[in-house]
Amino acid sequence: MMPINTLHILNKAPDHPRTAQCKHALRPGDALLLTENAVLALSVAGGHDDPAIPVYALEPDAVARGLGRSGTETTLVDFSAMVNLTAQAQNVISW
Amino acid sequence: MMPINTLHILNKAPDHPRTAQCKHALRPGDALLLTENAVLALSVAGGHDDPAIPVYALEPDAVARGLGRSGTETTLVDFSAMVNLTAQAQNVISW
Amino acid sequence: MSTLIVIDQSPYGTWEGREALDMTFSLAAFDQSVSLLFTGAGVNWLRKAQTTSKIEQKSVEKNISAAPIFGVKAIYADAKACVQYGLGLDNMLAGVAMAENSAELLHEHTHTAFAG
Amino acid sequence: MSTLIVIDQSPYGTWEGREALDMTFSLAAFDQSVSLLFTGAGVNWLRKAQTTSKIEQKSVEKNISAAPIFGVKAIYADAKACVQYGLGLDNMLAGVAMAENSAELLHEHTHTAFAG
Amino acid sequence: MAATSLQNYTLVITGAPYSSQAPQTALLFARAAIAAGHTLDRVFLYGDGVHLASSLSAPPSDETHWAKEWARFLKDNAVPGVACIASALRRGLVNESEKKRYELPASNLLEPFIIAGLGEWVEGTMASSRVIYFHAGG
Amino acid sequence: MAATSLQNYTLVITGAPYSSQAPQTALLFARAAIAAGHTLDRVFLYGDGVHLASSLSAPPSDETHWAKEWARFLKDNAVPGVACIASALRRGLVNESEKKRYELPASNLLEPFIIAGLGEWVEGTMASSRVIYFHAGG
Repeated sequence: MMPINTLHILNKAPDHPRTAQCKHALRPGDALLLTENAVLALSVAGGHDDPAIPVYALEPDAVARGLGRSGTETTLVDFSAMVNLTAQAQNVISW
Repeated sequence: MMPINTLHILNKAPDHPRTAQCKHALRPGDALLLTENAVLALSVAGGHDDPAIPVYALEPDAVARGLGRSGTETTLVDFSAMVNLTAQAQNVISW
Repeated sequence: MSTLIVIDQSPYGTWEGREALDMTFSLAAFDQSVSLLFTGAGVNWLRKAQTTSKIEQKSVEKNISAAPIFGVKAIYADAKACVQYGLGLDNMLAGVAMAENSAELLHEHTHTAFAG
Repeated sequence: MSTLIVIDQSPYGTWEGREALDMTFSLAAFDQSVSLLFTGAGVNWLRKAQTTSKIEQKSVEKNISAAPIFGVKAIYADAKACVQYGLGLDNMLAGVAMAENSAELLHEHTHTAFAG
Repeated sequence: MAATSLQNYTLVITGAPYSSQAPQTALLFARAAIAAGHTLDRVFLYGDGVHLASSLSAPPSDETHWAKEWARFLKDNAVPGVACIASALRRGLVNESEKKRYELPASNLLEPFIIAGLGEWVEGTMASSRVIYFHAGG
Repeated sequence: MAATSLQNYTLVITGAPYSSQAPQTALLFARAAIAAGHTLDRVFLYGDGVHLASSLSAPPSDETHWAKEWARFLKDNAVPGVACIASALRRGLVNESEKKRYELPASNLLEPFIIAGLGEWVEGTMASSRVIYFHAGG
């Protein structure tokens, strides 16, 4: 995996105001991890804005919401991989 | 006071998704009452869309948030007037 | 009295939608006229193939599918929200009526309760 | 370690902002570097003349004004959010620095905690 | 004029104290309703709102004790206050009989609140002329 | 490779069980962290998160009992679980000594959780290499 500057963990639905704030704060070198209601972004057309930012989604939350198939832009991860992401990132921000 | 068809009570901040839904549901004959965080709409420029809908705001919530002066489009009311509004309206929806 | 229960929050992340379903079934159990409206992020309750074992919650798919049997009058989904979240006839639970202008539903019922 | 506490929720309607202030003062009491960022609807914590007796809550105006005395390094307000909510130098508490691009602040601190 | 006739209210509180403003707004509304001559059929606590009925809340002495204020209001005006049993059990609010039934170490329901099923809410919607919901804001 | 070295985590939970998914996500994360060889310095409950430490929660038998699951995890792995005292007192979560101090009718803190001040959180941020927050979603 690439080194991560800041890992942004987002657990809010796409229509929550903090979602827009989070997307606005992403910088090259950062990564975004969608958890809980935030995985609904997988179902929203055109939801992924910046191809330079790796986007991960927690698979248990995605399949719970009927969104098991990963898009080409988003990597589904389990809790073990989530832990790895937080360990690799220099900073972690929970939105 | 004019008879009210549906009184919409909104207690969410202007950036909450339910605020947009509420505004979309207003019909002629309805009235809107802003309470709690929804009174922040008084500070947002151009927040009032439809002049045909009477807009009220709970004065205790407005002054708590430093917004004591009523705009020309919004009537500040106390809890007694809020009770009157709910009694006069045929239906009440709490958003 | 005719009641509309409105669920506009995503499934599983919060409990409000689940408890609003309980309200709906309770009204139906007392033979009261009650319908459900899913709107906003709430339409995601209606997606097929919710597999919740890994987050240790119960799926509500069966509850919603059983709603008509228990006397719930209608299940509506806001059409615009369905488009936004990529929901169509192919990936939605059966028995759901698309509401092109769901705000009208609020005015057609005498009692509306939102999930939380 | 340098901490940024972010408050993006309106005052008084929820408790998260109030409890995030407690976190801020606690870090300062332990001589840790801590700053506050108010953004989104959270900028409304910074409005002058909050008169809360009629809703039976304590105003936080004094707490925020006293933050520098208690060792809080800086209080930032997101400039765009201030414009949106009609906040300017005339109606804001003193001692607040306008942040034109507040997202940069997140990257300048090693530890960020949001209110709730 | 029929529009201003006296009403019989059911209030439903779904937001918790010290988390949302819902119980506060509801109490100020309830006092104003009684003062205007209206009646309250019942107050129903649902979801996170059940925390309002806790006997163990101990806020700082310079903050309003919303549970006690609500309990006093209910007693003074003989208004039933009902916490939904399903919401309450999940969230750790129990009376003496639930304590025994589920073999729990204590009970924490504040008088005069009682614990009962959603049927109490349904009855409230049928018996009253107005049902007003006090949700968490945000 | 330094980036994948073992970490010492402090977890902060601010969302309540049966209201948010935060305590669930946090527990599944905590289990995975331990399984990968990382350590947990402490788990701090703040705001509505303190409800996770209630000894009186009684969810339906076919639902996960998150308080008990968390308590077992903390015991099995000797991880301190701390509920913030200010958050806890407002929300009606008290231990035996707070019960006596505030003359409350019962206590409802589930072992091995303890109640302590925000200083425990500050210490956690200083002692650990990663602080992860689990907030309520929405």
